[in-house]
Parts: sequence; C-alpha cells; structure tokens
Amino acid sequence: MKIKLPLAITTIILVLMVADYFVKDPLLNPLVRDLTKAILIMTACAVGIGVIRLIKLNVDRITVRKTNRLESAITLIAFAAFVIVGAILGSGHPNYAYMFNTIIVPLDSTMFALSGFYMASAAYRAFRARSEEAFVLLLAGVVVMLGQAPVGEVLWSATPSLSQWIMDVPNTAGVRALIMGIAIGMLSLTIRMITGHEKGYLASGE
Amino acid sequence: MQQTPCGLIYQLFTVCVGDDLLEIAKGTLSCLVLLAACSILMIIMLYAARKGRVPKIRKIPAVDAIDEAIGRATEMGRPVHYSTGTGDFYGYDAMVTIAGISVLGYVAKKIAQYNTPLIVTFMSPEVEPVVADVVKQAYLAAGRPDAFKPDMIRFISQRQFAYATGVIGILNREKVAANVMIGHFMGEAMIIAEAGYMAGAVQIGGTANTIQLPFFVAACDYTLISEEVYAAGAYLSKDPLQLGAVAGQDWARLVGVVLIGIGTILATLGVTWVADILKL
Amino acid sequence: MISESVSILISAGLTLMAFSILYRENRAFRIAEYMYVGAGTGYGAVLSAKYVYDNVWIPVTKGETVWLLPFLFSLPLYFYFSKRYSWIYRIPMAAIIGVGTGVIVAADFKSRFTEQIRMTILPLFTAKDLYGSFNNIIIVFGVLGALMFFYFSREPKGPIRVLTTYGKYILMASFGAAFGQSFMGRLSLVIGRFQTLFEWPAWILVLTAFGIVAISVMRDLSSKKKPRSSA
Amino acid sequence: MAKKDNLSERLSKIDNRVIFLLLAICLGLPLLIPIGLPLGISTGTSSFYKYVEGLPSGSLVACVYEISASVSPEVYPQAVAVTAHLKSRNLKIVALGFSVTGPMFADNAFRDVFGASREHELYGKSFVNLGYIAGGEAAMKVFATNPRMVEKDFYGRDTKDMQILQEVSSPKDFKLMIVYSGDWMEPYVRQFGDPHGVPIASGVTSTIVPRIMAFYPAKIKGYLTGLRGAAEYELLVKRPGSALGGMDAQSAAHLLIIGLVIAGNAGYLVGRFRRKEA
Repeated sequence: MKIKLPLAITTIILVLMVADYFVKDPLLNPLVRDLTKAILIMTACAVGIGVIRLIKLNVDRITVRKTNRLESAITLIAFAAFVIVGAILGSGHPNYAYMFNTIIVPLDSTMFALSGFYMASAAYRAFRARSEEAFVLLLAGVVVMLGQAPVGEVLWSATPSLSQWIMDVPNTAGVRALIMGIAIGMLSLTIRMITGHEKGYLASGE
Repeated sequence: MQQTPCGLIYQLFTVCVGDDLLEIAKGTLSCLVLLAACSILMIIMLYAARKGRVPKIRKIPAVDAIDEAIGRATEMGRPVHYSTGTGDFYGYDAMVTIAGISVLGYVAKKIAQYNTPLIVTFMSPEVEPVVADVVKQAYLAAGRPDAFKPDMIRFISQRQFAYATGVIGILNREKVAANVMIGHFMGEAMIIAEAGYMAGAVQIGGTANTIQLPFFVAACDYTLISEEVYAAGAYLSKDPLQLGAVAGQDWARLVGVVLIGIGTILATLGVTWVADILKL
Repeated sequence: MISESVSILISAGLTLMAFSILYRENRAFRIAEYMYVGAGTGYGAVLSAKYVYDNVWIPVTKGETVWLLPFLFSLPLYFYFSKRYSWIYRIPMAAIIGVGTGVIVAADFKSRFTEQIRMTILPLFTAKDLYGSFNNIIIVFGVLGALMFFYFSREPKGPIRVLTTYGKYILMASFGAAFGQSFMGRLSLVIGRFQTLFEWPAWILVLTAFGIVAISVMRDLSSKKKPRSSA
Repeated sequence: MAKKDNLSERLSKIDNRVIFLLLAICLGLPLLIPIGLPLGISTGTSSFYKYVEGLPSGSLVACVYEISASVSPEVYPQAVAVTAHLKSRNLKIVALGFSVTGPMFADNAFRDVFGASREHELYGKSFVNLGYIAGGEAAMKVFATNPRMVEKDFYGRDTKDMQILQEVSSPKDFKLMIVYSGDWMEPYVRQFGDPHGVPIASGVTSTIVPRIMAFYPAKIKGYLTGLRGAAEYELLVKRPGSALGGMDAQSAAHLLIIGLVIAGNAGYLVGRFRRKEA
C-alpha cells in the first residue's frame, strides 16, 4: 500500500500523458491540460515545505545549537522582510522591485559572474595535454575561445572561420550523439518506472 | 504527399486503424512507431533478465569512483556532499533529478554502513520529501536508522544562485571530502564544481544538460556523461531487471545507428525516403 | 536620488562581499550568503503564493471551484513532517512525478531521437559540394561513433573500436568547443559587474575592500598559513 | 638544474587565486583606461562607416530605436558611437521607435553625445526624437507614406514648427535609415527599402547577424555585430567608450588565458620529460 499505490498512480498518469501526445481525443486532451495545470499549482503549494525547513533550521541554530547565530538571524530577517513587504505591497509594487533590484539582482549577477573567474582556473587545469583526448579538448577549446574574442582574428586571420567550423561540424556531431543518448536513457528510465522496477525515487528500501 | 511512399504509408495506417477510432496527431506517427519499437525492445530485455539471462554491463568508471570517494571521506573523517541539482519534478529536469535520487539511495546506504557524515542539498522544495525519504530508508536498510539526522537534508533556497552560494558555503565550512553532483545543473555547475575543487574535495559530476557538461568535464575528477547518468542507478543497484533495461538501451541505440546507416547510404545514392518517413 | 545612491552602495557592497569568496571563505561572504538565501527564499515564496492566489483563489471567487482541488490535494504533501504517517506524502508526489515526467517523455523522444536521426541522414558524397561532403562524413561517423561509445553491454572490439575511439575524440572536441564558446559570455558578466563597481559612490567601497584584502593577504603570508585551496 | 625543475613545477601549479587576481586586473584596468588593443574591423562595420562617410553634409537620417532592456548592453553602445559619427558629419537625425522602450534609449544617446536632448539649442533643428509610434508593421507602412504623421514628439511638443521636419515630405528624403534592434530586419526592408528605395543600415545583436546576411549588401548597406561592432565603430570614429573598454578587457583576458594554458602545458611537459629522463 505504502509503495504500490504511489507506483500505480505514477504509472497510470504517465501512460495517460504519453497517450495524450500522440492521440487527438476530445476527452483526453483537455483532461491532461487541466491535470498539468493542477500539478503546477501543487508544486507551487509545496514551497511551504522549504519555508518551514528554512525557518526551523535557522531558529534551531539560534536557540539550540548556538552556532552562526548572527548569520542565521540575518537569513531570518531578510526572509521576513521579503515575505512581509511582498504580502503587504504585492509583488508588483515599485518599492518591492527596489528591494529586489538592490539585494537580489546584484547577488544573482555576481554569483553568475564568479563563473567567469572559475572558468579561467578550470581551463588552466583542464586544458593540458595529458593524453590524446585531452589534447583534442585543449585544441578545440582554445581555437573556439580565440574565435569568439576580438584578439583571435588579429593573432591569426583564419581563427574565426576555423572556430565556426568546429562549432558547426564536430560539435554538432558530438552534441547530437549526446542528445540521442539522453533520449534513450530517459526512455529506459521511463520503462523502469512504468513497469515498477525503478523505485529509487520512492524510497528504495523496503 | 499522396504519391510519395510516406503518403502511402500514412494512408495505409489510417485505413488499418480507422479514421474515427483514433486520430494520431500530425507529425507524431514516426515518433510513435520508434518509441513503441524501442520500448518493446527494452521490455523484452527486462523480462529476459527475469528469466535468468542477466546481461553483463561494462564498467562505468565514473560510477565506480563513487565508492572510492566515499572511502576517502571515511578515512579522513570528513563529510560527503551530495547534490541532486537545481531540477524539480516538472519537465526536462524531472528525469535527471529522479536518476540522481536513485544514485543517492545507493550512496546513502554505503555511507550509513561506514558512519560517514552526509549532507544532501537540492534546490526545489518539492524534492525534499523524496530525498529525505530515500536517505531515511537507506539508513534503515543498512540497519542504522538512529544514525539518520534530519539536518543531513538541507533545503537552502529555491533561487538558483542563492542555492549555489549556500553550497559553496557548505563545501568550505564543513570541509567536505567528497562532492557528488548528479542531477540537473544550469549556470551554477561551473561555480559549484570549481568551488569544490578549491575546497579540496574529490568530485564526481553528472548531468544530462549538454551545455553544462563541459564544465563538469573540466573541473571534476570524474564525470558521468549524459546517458550514464540514467544508467547509474540501475548499474549500482545490480538488480538484474534494471540491468536488463539498461541492456535494452543498447538495442534502442542500434535502432538509431541502423536507421542513420541505411538512411545515409540511400541519401548518398540520392534516395531520401528514410528522412521523409521520419517526418511523418 | 538618495535612494539611488543607497541602492548603488548596497549592491556594490554585496557584490564585493560575494566576490571575496575568490580569496577564501570569510565572514563578509558568509553574511552576503545568508542574506541572499533568506531574501531569495522569501522572494520565491511570495511568487509561489501569488501563483496560487492567481490560479486558485481568483478562479474560485469567479465560481470555478474545481481549482480548489489541486490545492487540497497538495496538503497531504505536508504529512512529510509527521513521523508516523509520513508515507502519505507519496500519493500527491506520485501524481506530481507522473505528470512532470509524462509531459515530456514523448515530445522529448521526438525532438531528441527521431528528429536527430532525420537530421543526421546526410549524403556522404555529392560531386558539386566536396567541402560539404567532407563535413557530412565527419558528422555522420561522429554521431555513430559517439553513440556506440556509450554501448553498455559489450566492450568494443575490432572496427567498432576504431569507430568508438573516433567518437570519443568527437565528444572531447565538442566539450572543448562548448567550453570555449561560453567563456566570452561569462567574462562579459564580470565586466558588467566591474562597470557597476566603478560608478560614483561605489568605488569608495572598492578602495576600502582593496585595503581589507591587502591587509588579510599580508597577514596570511606572514603567518605562513598554508592556502586552503591546495587539494 | 634544481631551480629549473622548480620553475616547470611552478608553471604547472599556479594557485587559483593568482589566476583570479591576474584576470581581475586584465578585466578591470582596460575599463578604467581603454588601451586600444588591436581589433580587426569586420566588413559589415566598415561598409556601414563608409556609407555614412559618403553622405553629403546636412542629409537627413532616420534612426529607428527598437532597443529593449535585454538587448541594450549589446546595441546601445552602437547607437552612441553612430550618433557621435552622425553629429561629427553634420547630418540631421530623426529618431523614432516602433517599440515602447526604444525612444528612451534615443533620449539617452542624445544626452550622451550632444550633452542634452530637448534642452539643446539644436533640438528641432539638427535632431529630433519623435517617440514611440504604436502599431508595429502597419504603423511603419503609414509612416512610410507620410513621415510627418507624428504631431507630438517624445516630450509632448508640437512638431509642426520644427525646422528639421519641414525638410521631410516623403520617405525618399531620408538618405539613410539606421535600425537598432535585437529582432529581424525584414519589416524595414519590406516597408521602406523595397517600396521607397530608402537605404538601410542596422545595428543588431550578434545572434541576428546570420539573418541579415541575406540582405547584405543589396538592401542593407552595413551592419554592426553586437558589442564587438560597437567597439569597432568607436575605433573608427576615434571615440573610445564602454564597448572598446569591454573589448580591450576581453582581449586582455583571452590573451591571459592562452598564456596560462601555454605556461601550464610547458610546465607539465617539461616536468614529464625530466621525470622520464631521470
């Protein structure tokens, strides 16, 4: 009951959803459309789980474990500020947008920008001719990198066209094979789920 | 369209099935046939395994490295961090997230035996119950239910880069010895992987997002490449039926290879039937 | 105007605090991290609440009470917190997973399998276009080789081994190319951050940060603390 | 001997934080002091520049701003550089937009280049901002038949008495139409280029360029490609700005990475060679 009922639900819904893609049916298609919308509502409702856990973890840190109390207090204050102001003013209010633009946007873009730095150090380590495969990686990486940058053309005039060729030909082939492999892998996982042999996502023990 | 072979096949199909019985959405017929063929091949392999014909699966080095990484963390007495990524249970990322959770079940069982600390993070709040349940059951199966602590499972934030920031903090502060990332990753893949390297962790990465895969290849010690992510759970479970489905993947692969082979030979001779049929 | 300066100062401060992780984990980064986690989760919660309000409450007030069902059906998810009945959460979760995966399985198989096969069917030789033929040969054998590279149930032998080795090189080239291609875009992000740091009140903070970093670097060097980054 | 070994070892194990510092310098310094690292001028940019150079002084140029916030980092610097060029050539600028946010960027560009927009003494004589014209391609068609259809400019002033608009009676009076956009160019070719023979030049994001190639050079006289096109134009009009600084930073950073990769490989290979020898 604890495992079989959820498995049966997943299987039935999965089969319905797949059938919906192939078949035009006045009964099935609207049903699946509504079901999809209902699931989006349900996942939105699930946000409370995260909220409860976040509050509990940080309150515990302040009251019970007494570690990183200042940081946890900051989390709770920032959280409360965004929730309360959002609830009172509404998410479209200009003052709320001001808060969003002042605190979240700079952190979003700074954290993403960190990847520029990290790519540099990763490239320094990974682009090393340890083996033949690594040499191919290095060559393709460096040529495409230079092909993008303005300085590449100055160093060697053929760089942009060579880089474009790598993107259009070997890269296309590689990505296409990866994508096809993903499709096959996903199908295999789906088959395992439908036949009830993949239970990993529903507590593998038992 | 009527005079081409494709048109004839389509007409034949509608005659057999009947117009009013089922109306196949336009442009999905070839997909339906291929999907059915591949599924049947996989199911046949799955049930062949049940009858005792267990297929041999080649070694997947990146998956074998997971044991090694757990061993290292145990020796050092430092925690293992497992991330199922920024995916949720809807759309493209759902399958990879499920595959990642499936591997997590194995990792948690192994860790429970060794008594090594474990930290699991994920982005979407709806993933939490599943992840917590899987880890709890793994500890139960290993006979150490008391060793499971709810704060092993850490929800950080459902905002993508806030999650990445939190993970960087955990990797640095908790002195993580092994960092396993299997699931859906986006722009944060590079950040987490390189921060993990700087924190001195052994890293195993795996994702089906082809745009982010190169970053894992560059920064991680081992990488599960696209398809291997989906097979990893079955490979680790050593369950013959699941292995059968993985062997079925090879048959589906051969379907693709043969179609491309025949199609290319015909196309070189100037016949484009195969490509046309696939348009149906 | 004042609010604008305040905004520039706060965001520049947070930017610098986040960038400080590049040197090492420290208190400033931790403060930014915890603030970000709290703010991001709070903002996300507000957006989710708004989604529920728009898609459940508003239709219900208009008489479409059926949309109350998904809301009610999501409540069992919270049984997760109960010790005894925690398995009940699996029922709505099974529905979520069924729809979430089912919504893409077939469409994805078409775009990632059928369509990719169709696009790979290319003529290997056309007399008019030798360059194109050459590229086609590389693509077709590259796709075949890389596909066979993942073959699970047997180690490759003979001519297949040649093909898979070629496929491995193609995969490596495509990883390298994808890595190289995104580098410039990511650098633009850094440039964008730097440009905001050079705006008027912000660069005061930059100078201060430089001072702090210089002092801590000197302290680290003089105490000969081994850098944490060496793996 | 021992010292050399040490060097190769060091080259193959540079600390991440040294790399970060070098990268920060390479990216930061050129932004403060643009150095003008060599930059190849692409054909689209040079034909754009030459076409503007070839216009007789005092000609009318229509500038269509289709810039939104998401494309502005790439396209807006182009608009500034081009406007500066138009100003230095004494050409008359009629700015307008068929998308809502566009004319705001036109206003910004005027402020950046002329120092002021509607307050400027030449406003209404050498340049004007007609603002947003609603209606998409249908509006373009109407504008093409009657360029004086706009009664109030972007700031709500009457356009009737403006000197610059007295010279416009048909679209043929525009000697060039420059479109800044992150979207396709076909509507402008359809509504202005084909029926009225208005020459078109465009400044676009780099993703749009492949689609422009179909019209170049027959219908589109020149095109600027993203931030890079802006930097090239800044170089041509000798007005180093944010784009050129950004390009310098990019070039410097890429050179740094190439240097690091070479250093790492050299160190690694020398180290391996020595180990084999020993």
